[in-house]
Amino acid sequence: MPSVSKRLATGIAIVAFAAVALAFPELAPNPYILSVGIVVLNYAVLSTSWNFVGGFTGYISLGHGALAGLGAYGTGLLVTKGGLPSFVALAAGAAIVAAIAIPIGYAALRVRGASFVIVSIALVLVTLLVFQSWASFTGGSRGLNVPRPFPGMLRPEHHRVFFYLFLALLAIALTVWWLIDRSRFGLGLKAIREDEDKAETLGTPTFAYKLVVFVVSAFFTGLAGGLYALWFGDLDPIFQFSILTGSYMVLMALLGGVRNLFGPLVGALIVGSALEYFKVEFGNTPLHLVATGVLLALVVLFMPDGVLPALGALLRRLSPTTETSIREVTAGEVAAIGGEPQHAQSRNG
Amino acid sequence: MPELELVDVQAGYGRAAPVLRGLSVAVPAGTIVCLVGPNGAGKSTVLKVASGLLAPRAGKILVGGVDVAGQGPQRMLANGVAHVLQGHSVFPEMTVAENVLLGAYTLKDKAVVGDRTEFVKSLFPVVADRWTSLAGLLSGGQQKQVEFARSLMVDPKVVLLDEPSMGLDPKATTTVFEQVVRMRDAGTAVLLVEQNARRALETADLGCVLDLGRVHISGPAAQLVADPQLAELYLGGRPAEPRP
Amino acid sequence: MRSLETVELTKAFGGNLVLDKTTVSFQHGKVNALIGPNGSGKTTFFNCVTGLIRPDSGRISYAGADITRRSPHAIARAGLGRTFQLCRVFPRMTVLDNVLAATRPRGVNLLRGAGGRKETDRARGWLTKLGIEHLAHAEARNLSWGQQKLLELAGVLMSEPETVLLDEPAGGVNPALLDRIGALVRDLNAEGRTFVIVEHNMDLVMSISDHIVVFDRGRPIAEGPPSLIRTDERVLGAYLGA
Amino acid sequence: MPSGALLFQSVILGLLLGGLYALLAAGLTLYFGIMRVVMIAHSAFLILAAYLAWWSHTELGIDPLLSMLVTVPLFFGCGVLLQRLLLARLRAVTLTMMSVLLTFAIAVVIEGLLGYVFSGTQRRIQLGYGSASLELFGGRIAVVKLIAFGLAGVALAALYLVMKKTTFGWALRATIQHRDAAKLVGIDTDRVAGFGFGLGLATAAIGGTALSLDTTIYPSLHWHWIGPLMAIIVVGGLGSVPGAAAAAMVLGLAQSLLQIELGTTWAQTVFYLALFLTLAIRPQGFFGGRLAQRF
Amino acid sequence: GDEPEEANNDGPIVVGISLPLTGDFSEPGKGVQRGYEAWAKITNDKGGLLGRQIELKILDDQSNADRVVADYEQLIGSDQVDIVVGPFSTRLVVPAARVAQEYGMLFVEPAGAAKEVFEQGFKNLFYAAPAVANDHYNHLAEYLLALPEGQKPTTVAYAAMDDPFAQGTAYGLKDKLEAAGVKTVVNEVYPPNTTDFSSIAAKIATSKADMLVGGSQYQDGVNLIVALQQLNYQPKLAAFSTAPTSPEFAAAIGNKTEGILSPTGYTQDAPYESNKEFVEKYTAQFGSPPEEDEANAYTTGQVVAAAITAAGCADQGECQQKLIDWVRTATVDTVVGPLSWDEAGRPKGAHMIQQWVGGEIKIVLPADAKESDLVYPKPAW
Ligand SMILES: Nc1ncnc2c1ncn2[C@@H]1O[C@H](COP(=O)(O)OP(=O)(O)OP(=O)(O)O)[C@@H](O)[C@H]1O
Ligand SMILES: Nc1ncnc2c1ncn2[C@@H]1O[C@H](COP(=O)(O)OP(=O)(O)OP(=O)(O)O)[C@@H](O)[C@H]1O
Ligand SMILES: CC(C)C[C@H](N)C(=O)O
Ligand SMILES: [Mg+2]
Ligand SMILES: [Mg+2]
Repeated sequence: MPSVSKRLATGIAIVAFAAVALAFPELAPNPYILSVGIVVLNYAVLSTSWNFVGGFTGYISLGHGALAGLGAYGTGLLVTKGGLPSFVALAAGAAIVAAIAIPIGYAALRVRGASFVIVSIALVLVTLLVFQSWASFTGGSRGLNVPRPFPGMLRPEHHRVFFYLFLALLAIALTVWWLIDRSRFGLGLKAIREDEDKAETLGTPTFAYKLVVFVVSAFFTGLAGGLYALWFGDLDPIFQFSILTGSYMVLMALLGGVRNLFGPLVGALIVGSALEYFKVEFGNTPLHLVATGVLLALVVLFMPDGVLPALGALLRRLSPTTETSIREVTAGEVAAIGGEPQHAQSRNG
Repeated sequence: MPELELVDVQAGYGRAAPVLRGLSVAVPAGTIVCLVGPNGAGKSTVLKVASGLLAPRAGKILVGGVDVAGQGPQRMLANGVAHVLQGHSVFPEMTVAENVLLGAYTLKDKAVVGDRTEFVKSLFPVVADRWTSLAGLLSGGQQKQVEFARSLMVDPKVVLLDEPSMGLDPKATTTVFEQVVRMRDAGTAVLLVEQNARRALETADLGCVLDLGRVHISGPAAQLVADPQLAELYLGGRPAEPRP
Repeated sequence: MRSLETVELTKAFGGNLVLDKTTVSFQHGKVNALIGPNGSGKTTFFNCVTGLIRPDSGRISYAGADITRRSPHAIARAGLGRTFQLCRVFPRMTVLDNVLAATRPRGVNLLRGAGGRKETDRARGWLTKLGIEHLAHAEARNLSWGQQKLLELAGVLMSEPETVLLDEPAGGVNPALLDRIGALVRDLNAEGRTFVIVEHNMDLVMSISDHIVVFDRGRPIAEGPPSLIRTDERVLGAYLGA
Repeated sequence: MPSGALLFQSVILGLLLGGLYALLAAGLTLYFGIMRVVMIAHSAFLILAAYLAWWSHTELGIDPLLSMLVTVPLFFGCGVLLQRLLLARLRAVTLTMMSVLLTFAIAVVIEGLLGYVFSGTQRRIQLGYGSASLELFGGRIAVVKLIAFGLAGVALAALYLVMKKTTFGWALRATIQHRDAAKLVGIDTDRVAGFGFGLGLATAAIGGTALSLDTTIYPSLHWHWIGPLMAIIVVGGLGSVPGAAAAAMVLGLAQSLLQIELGTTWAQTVFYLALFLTLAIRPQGFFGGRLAQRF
Repeated sequence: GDEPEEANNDGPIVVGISLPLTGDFSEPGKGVQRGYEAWAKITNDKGGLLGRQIELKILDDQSNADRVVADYEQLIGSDQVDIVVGPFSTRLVVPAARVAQEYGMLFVEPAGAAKEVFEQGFKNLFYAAPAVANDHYNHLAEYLLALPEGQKPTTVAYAAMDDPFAQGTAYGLKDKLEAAGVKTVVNEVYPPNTTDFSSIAAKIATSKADMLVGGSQYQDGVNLIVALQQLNYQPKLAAFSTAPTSPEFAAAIGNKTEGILSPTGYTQDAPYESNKEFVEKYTAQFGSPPEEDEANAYTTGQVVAAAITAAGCADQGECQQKLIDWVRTATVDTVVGPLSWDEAGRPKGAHMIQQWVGGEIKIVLPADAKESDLVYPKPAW
């Protein structure tokens, strides 16, 4: 039960973020900064989508990169080969990814923990192989070029449009996550995260729950991938189906805090900007990899629950009022309470 | 001088409020001290502190008169303090054999290990019968038996037993209590935590009732069993009727 | 009327025959106990009944319906709730959420908000009855052994199963509380709940159960009211010990 | 229909490759099956060792095999430190999950540093005997591949003996399965866990050297290896060294034979097919090993 | 403020480039970098262009198509460079060219040889080298098909990286030979990140093909050759794209280079006078004579320079269109000879064929440019 002050704080934060986000295209000094903004938003959508599975069920997937890649290629191929209008293709592409996610989830969600991680990694590598080898259909290592949805539009304008598109997508993803989070469905998913067998014996159809949420996650991931394809235009299997993509999603979600609605977003803002910064900073060296790695390691070691929870804990330590909501009672008191609950209520002071 | 003595021990977990608030117990050699108390009173915590699994925040832990507070489990074992955990602490993916023999990890003398192995096999049939199967696949009670057997592989000066009879069937329970008595008679200092409180107190020499991390009352075990208030709050319903 | 019954239920692990053509039945609306030596197959029996492990052969039926190959959640929804011998709580949820997670949403309710006022009060009610209400906001993994045992009991009661299977509910629980748990079981039974209790604490078993089944090596060797069981030769030999 | 000569040659290559896979997978099995750590960085260390071998050959002109005299102890040390300083800090409950991310981070750092120091350029050791080969019933066995195979065999055997026959092996398994209980029987859990990790990395040093004899290396090459290796240890049954070895041999052979019909890329998918099949049919793996779903 | 301030016009001309300095293409990438640097230095020593100095702004894209786009985005959008020129290799050139196009910038590039480059409908792209990938082997094809029946190779094995350029070269030759009835016995495609060539080699070796054609960039070529040596395969003729012209090539395959063929757009002893200057000043600057990649970059610079001088401007905005229009119709004298382009930006020249003869790589085709006779069949490796 979040305290009033906490609610207020969150509210303000949301409004502030929304305002800045909406104004960003105007504030951005040049198209490049705007494009960076788009990349960061894309990360935010991706890691939020990832968090449907990772956050609720605790299944860590390093393979969501593959789903994004499928979304991208799906959209791209539907436009180039299927001749669909760009945004119809986007929707269709995401739908297809969701459909594909059903068998994938059916196979992968049967195993837990590390085995699942391995399967998810395998998913990326296998899709990479397929899209590299099946050149006749996918264009192989030469990549696939996705025609512009707004032909002739100059680049800065093009960026502005897509910035708002990504923003909208983010909003939708967050809303859905929030809905599930507060729902009984969500509670069931969290139970799975804690102890799957136990949840099962309490009557939760765990497999169905996992599968549903996995498909939802895949759908949003696919959308993000597809939108990226429309924006970026050039798809290359090596980068579409890379473990790094999936790992960035995990990193961001973890950094922000997987149990928080805005965790992945916060993570994306930090990591995304960091990545860009490292790129500019050590442009000519692979040190940006080192920096990323170190960042991830630090998070895992010192903030395993993420930034937001860490902040929360800090606040709680500063304000002793909320300290130990756990009363201590002797056997005597327990015995006394035992009979009539109403005492118990009155004792809650 | 008691073999094991805790003096004004304060202890707790992480940053949370203390669980033990200035608790003192003494366990003389050749004595069974029985620790009873409600769930969450801090009994297991006492044992963890005594065996070095949990460092006390304050207070003394004397083994043979020497303050060993803050030493880790390994040093404690070297000091002659052995601890059998509550719940289930077998090595699930190792065979019963490996589990039992690991009990003698610190023993170098092959002959001794051999004898002890035979002894525990004879005590607990399941150990002998399931010698080569993975401990994790045994039933709850069988696992407890294996654990207890493991603890019998060494003979320490002080034994800390955390509810050794939990989940055991009556026969095994009897065996366990017999062994506890045997240890005592062999001069070992035994600190016994039990929720099977009456039976435990009947076996023990001294009793000690713990509540909210403090000693509520302590004294000769027999005396505590007889106490009606204790019965109501800590030992359960009717005072013990002598069993057939 | 028969509530839970098995016919020739068989389960072997490797060479080790754990349930051997077990044919037993537990009485509806009664407090049944299932006792037997360590390793006699009680927990395995529960695992088979609740669908956590598949029996090799044999049939399980509940309230007339065959539930042999159903999935655990389906069985739970059919009205069988259980606890675990080695407690299984949701470690990183608060005690209160642990209990709330046991409420069983259906259909559209799935997307409705969790933990409504009514539910929360019911949950606290159970915690109070079991003497751990003061821990409502503690994380479950920080509870002591016995406290976790009690929490698990609260969970299964919250889910209001028609039949409750308890695997050693007394293990590690303070005797003073046991009397209360005993009374609680009796009350719930009076309200019409059926119980099947696996327990080694004979005082408890004998004082609360109407019907006792005794297992040995995966076979029922005796059935009947406490009075009979207490004096049954085979039971004394195999389990209680003279 | 491929010619007999081609089939035979492919079988030879497959077995040689399988041997290398076996060694590399063995290390992973150790961390994963026994220590519950998903060591994504294993193949990164592999590449690191390969680079060190390459470097000592090109810069110091010594035979890559000799570099093991340094790299093996060095990696053992690294392993101990890694475990003691980093992995030891992870909460036991979330160990498996978090170790994925932590070791992933390590892998990326190594990749980055390799790129920084040696640049992204592909490197290859130029050995006098690099293109030498022996004739065997018309088939050809490259000397370097044979050496790699030998190394793998020896290292595997050694590892197996240590784990199964020494008290260290016992202590390690005990430590992982119930740390407190292990402490209470007198095991120095920190030291043991550290050594366990060191052992794993030592195999990476040997594997890397073997690798460097006959392939090009570049910093991001480890991604190319981790996938098949992961698949192998699952198919082999997590935690079973012999299982991993067997699976490696079978899959290596399969890959090499499939390449005849399918070509290099499609052939690699055999690993993932095997992986998915295993999890569908026998999650605990085909060659012993248990409880795959559990951790 | 997107439009450049007036100050720009007498400050240096900033030329923005993204290059694969790390990753798959790092070797040739660095070559291209040297070429650009040589061009900037040589031009500046002669007083720069329009009285302005040339200043290179080089970013590293790690051979990564995503990064290359971000880089040009940054160069044009953020750093406001006046001119952009291309990276190395078709795979990066295509996305890069699109960014330039959408900012309306001229895009001359040193290494986008594959036909795909010219099928994207770019209006701003020009490939600054003599010929597109598919024509690289034209002279070799003519030579082989002219051989008397007995000698003409009858079976050929092809192995090409799945890369537009590498495949382009190999398949250009394949089409011509197959058309003339030369049998293809092996045709393998491998992804760029392949390191283990033993199974491909096994196929080629057991096929006993007379001739081997490798569509390679660099390392893949080396690896394939070593793998073939391990299997003791001895073809009558072996040709590889780009790899053999690389400085490290000989050592990498144990100096068993004798007779290996490779197409090239450039030779140090080319007669064009700008080339003499280039070779000598480059050698002075870097200590060793330039190879093809360096030359391609230098050529690119020459083309841009010519355009700037002709158009009399060099900054973003409408000037770029002037530059494009000029290049479209121009013929520019470069170190690889006079270059002109069709509407898609294709150069209209042809490549030469080089061969390792007596430990050196020499032009052997076409006859009029040859420095030595083609050795056929090739000696064992
Ligand atoms: N790991 C832990 N972190 C935080 N608090 C803990 C932890 N373990 C136990 N506690 C708290 O410390 C108190 C004492 O725990 P302890 O296990 O010593 O009780 P106990 O007397 O052994 O109870 P039981 O009879 O149920 O075993 C309990 O209130 C429990 O909530
Ligand atoms: N997963 C398993 N694999 C192999 N054997 C098993 C497995 N589970 C249980 N067993 C064996 O089945 C037998 C019965 O175990 P079970 O847990 O049912 O006994 P129990 O009656 O519950 O005993 P307890 O009173 O100690 O809980 C034991 O011998 C045990 O070793
Ligand atoms: C001739 C080469 C410089 C061409 C370049 N390798 C390409 O991929 O197009
Ligand atoms: Mg306890
Ligand atoms: Mg049991």
